[in-house]
Amino acid sequence: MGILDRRSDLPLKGDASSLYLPWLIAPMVFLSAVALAGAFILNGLITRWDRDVSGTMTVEVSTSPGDAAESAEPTRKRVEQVLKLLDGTPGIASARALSHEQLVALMAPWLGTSDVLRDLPLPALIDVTLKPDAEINIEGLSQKIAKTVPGASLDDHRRWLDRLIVLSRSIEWLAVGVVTLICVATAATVYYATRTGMAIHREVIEVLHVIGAADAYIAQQFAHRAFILGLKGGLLGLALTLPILGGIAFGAHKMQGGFLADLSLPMTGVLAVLALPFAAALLAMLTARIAAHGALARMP
Amino acid sequence: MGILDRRSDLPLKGDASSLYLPWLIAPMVFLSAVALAGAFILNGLITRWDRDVSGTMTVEVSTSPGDAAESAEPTRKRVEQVLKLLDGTPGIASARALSHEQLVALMAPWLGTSDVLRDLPLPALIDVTLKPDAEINIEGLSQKIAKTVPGASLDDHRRWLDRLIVLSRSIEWLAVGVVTLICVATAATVYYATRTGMAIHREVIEVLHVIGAADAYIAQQFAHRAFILGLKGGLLGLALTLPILGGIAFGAHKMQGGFLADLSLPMTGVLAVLALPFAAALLAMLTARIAAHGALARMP
Amino acid sequence: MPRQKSDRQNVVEFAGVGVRYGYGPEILQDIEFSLPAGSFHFLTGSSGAGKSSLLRLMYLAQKPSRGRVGLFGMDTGTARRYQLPALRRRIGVVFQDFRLLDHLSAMDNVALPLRVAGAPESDVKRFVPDLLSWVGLADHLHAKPPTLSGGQQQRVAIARAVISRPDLLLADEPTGNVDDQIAMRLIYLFEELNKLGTTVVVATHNQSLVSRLNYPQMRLADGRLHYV
Amino acid sequence: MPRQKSDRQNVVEFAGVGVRYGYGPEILQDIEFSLPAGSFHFLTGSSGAGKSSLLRLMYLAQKPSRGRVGLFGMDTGTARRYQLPALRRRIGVVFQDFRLLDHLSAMDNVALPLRVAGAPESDVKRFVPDLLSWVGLADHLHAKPPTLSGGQQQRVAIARAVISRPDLLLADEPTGNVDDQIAMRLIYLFEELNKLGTTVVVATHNQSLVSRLNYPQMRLADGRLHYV
Ligand SMILES: Nc1ncnc2c1ncn2[C@@H]1O[C@H](COP(=O)(O)OP(=O)(O)OP(=O)(O)O)[C@@H](O)[C@H]1O
Ligand SMILES: Nc1ncnc2c1ncn2[C@@H]1O[C@H](COP(=O)(O)OP(=O)(O)OP(=O)(O)O)[C@@H](O)[C@H]1O
Ligand SMILES: [Mg+2]
Ligand SMILES: [Mg+2]
Repeated sequence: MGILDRRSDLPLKGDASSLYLPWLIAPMVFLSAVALAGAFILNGLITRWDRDVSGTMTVEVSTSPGDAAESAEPTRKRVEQVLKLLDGTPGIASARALSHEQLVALMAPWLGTSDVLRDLPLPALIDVTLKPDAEINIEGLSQKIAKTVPGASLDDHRRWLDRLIVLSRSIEWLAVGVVTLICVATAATVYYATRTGMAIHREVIEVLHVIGAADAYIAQQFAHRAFILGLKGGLLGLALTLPILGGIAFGAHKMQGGFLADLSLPMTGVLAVLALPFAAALLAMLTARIAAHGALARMP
Repeated sequence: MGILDRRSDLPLKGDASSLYLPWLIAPMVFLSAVALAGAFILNGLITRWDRDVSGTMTVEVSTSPGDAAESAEPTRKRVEQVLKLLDGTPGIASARALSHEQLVALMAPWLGTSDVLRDLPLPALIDVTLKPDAEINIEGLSQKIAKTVPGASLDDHRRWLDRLIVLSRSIEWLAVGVVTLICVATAATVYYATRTGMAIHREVIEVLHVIGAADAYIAQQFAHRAFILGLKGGLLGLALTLPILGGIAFGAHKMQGGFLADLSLPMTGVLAVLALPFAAALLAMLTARIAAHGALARMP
Repeated sequence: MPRQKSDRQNVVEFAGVGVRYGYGPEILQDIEFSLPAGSFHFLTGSSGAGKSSLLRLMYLAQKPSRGRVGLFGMDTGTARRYQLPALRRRIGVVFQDFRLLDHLSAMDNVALPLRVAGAPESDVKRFVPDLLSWVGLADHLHAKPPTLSGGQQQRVAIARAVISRPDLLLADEPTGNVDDQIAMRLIYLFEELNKLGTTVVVATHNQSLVSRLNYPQMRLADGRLHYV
Repeated sequence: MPRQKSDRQNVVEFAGVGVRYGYGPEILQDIEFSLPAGSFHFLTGSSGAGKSSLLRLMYLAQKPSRGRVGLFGMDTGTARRYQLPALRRRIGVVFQDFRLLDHLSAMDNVALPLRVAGAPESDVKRFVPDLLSWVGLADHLHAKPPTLSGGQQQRVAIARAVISRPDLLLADEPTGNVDDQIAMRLIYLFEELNKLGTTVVVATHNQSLVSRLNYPQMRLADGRLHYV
């Protein structure tokens, strides 16, 4: 009914070009959706990491390497030293040593929670929170700590995080590239399909043309058909995406507590993915209109 | 020329059904190739693990948990105890304690080679090689070791390996399922395409039919066309696979030394993947022949 | 009929028109003629003489290789593209091979020119069944062309050409698949339209038809136009 | 011509044949006739009378709703599917709408029956151009049907029907798009074949053709067959 069921002068329903277009658009929307969702998820992840990590630093105090026996006590003392040093530094809000249990929990995503790990004498970690907008000479502080307490080192997470951010940004750009490529491919496909459709229906188009149908009248029918087919293919592609996105959500759930925890698609991402079939349909419609006008313009 | 360039009574070249078939077959061959290659690679990996690991066991001796100071010497002594016990067990070919360096290398793929790790007092590991065909009561030996040397435990890798093998076998079956599904989908597509082709060319087919062309004569033309189109699509799909397989090979190269090292496609796998386009073409040909005969049988 | 002075009442005007396909010879040469509004002409000539080609020029499905084709006082060679649909709607065409749309019923086929011109659906309901009844297809209003006999298809094609009361009616072999009785009835339809002012050109091989009716005859032979 | 006794020399035999399309009325009823080998008949009847349908039954493009159709002494209703192609190759058909294959040249179209029957390519080279010349298409051997005029297409269709010297020739309105002169030439072709033993049935509206030639006429009216 309504827009979906208009009378058409062209026998476009059920013709070959109608049959294959959705099957070509479906995988494209599928790929776009996966790329888009991936980009959104990644972006959310990085934003969260950034929020969690910036404004904090970590001091690692190795288990006193020289004296293997009774290493716990000297290590504890060296940790105290570092804490005192940090307390005297302006711009630092708090510094707190992590308990062994916290350490084990921290490493769990990488190492699992086996008994072996629990027995390992892990290096001590000190969590440092900075005051907001504090201007701290990280380089200087780092050198000072290393000099005062041998075996202690400052890690402001930057190097690690920066690398991750670069990686993630490139993945996002990759996603954008993929979506662009897919748009181009979809447009090319629809263009080609419309031209094929024009060729298949050449006689009918000629008759309409001779009867006095304006180009827009004919192109409109192809455009309308392409919209329907594009929407069909797009919805199919979107349907294919659901198990994948569900799988990611499920995987994230299983990894609960790991550093990939809370892999969720933000609302804007959901909307963007849901909009894809309509975008594909619109793209198909516009391309079909252009292709039809192009072909009609070559008629006398 | 030759088989590829025969005169055809049907205007099959350049018609719509010709245009979309390769694009539908290409992704199917692509998926089949990836699934097949994956299954072959996995199979090779597991075979290698199996070969490496079966006939061996490991005894883990924890760093004497009670006495943290001077733990090295007691641990060494407990290792000696275990070695003596193993030497006295029939069916065991050799037992050998791994050096700290070997331990670190062993854990490198999981933990990297950071300095922290090198300083960790790792549990001692003893490599045990069984005599071929030796009948050993693993359960009894395991209990004996645990009783004699507290903190020592026998690991015959079985549990770990069995799980991996189950996982891998299921992945292989998944691959077989995927390929089967894809075959069915390809056949359905070609069937549908041929029926569409028959519909598009109904008039021409009717003329040939009335002129006295046998069903086989007409079906043959569709079958031949489907073969060509299937081969085209198959080769395209195979071409798409190459970067993926190349990527896997490259990735394996980068992980050199890790437990995924030597991810290579065996010769049979290469042949199977290379045969896919031809298999697709044959499948397309047979399906087209059947579809054409089915449609022709409904003509008077 | 000598060439007339170009004035407003000439519906069709050809000046120095030639047609060739590809690199072949000119199948129409130096065609010069004009059709006054309200005239009725037969177009004859043996098979392959160029009758259909000449008609194609008139209904703007083809451009001449050289020369000028004027329609309703407009030079079609210099007309803008957007002006042509309106021109075409003033022309009714019976194609030699019918060119019905197979997926539409006889009624929808005949209604096509009305719908393309944006006529209200009430007009379609009022005129189309009547006209189809007139050509003897009252029982086949909803039949699709492939289920109609050759002569029935031809009559649908004729109904489609005349439904919008065109100012120029071009019929290419409109009686090739009907018997003389029906042929006369169809020609009568053309004559009725002609009386209302439509300029009519009928290309035909049916010599008995031509001789029975007293209309001027344009004859194509050797690529040139002769008046008979 | 009364119904003849069923014997080996009857090429076509209809017994109690009726045809209906879908749930419509029977457009052919109780058709009983037989065509002796070497006979020549015209099939007439107004547009929509069922001429094409009757011919379709004879060239096995359609099965009767009831009754028996015999061809060359074989009951087509009980014949096995694999026997039919051989039967069909003995029949030449001129379709009312030509049904040429648009992607093949005139020559390849005419050669089709020979090739389908597995004739050597030398036969194709020898017979096809000659026959096309005979129907006046020597200059259009390599033209594809869409570039031919209506009458030219019809002549290609006729050449395709007779090229294999069929035992039964069924022509549906074979002269609708050519003038009387060419029509006589084509009928002459049919007569030549007829003299060589071919049974000929020509469905036509062309009354002048029918009256000029002295062949028996089968006339369809109200779904029944009448001999004239
Ligand atoms: N599209 C085309 N390309 C090449 N040649 C063409 C084309 N259309 C027509 N011709 C040639 O032009 C000549 C005239 O064709 P046209 O159809 O105008 O003849 P006609 O007078 O209508 O004949 P008929 O009475 O058989 O319909 C023919 O020789 C034909 O082969
Ligand atoms: N496939 C079909 N489905 C339904 N009705 C059909 C079909 N083919 C023919 N008819 C109907 O059967 C009747 C006879 O058609 P047929 O084509 O045999 O007539 P004809 O004698 O050849 O007419 P003409 O001289 O106009 O070609 C017509 O009324 C037609 O509408
Ligand atoms: Mg013509
Ligand atoms: Mg007929």
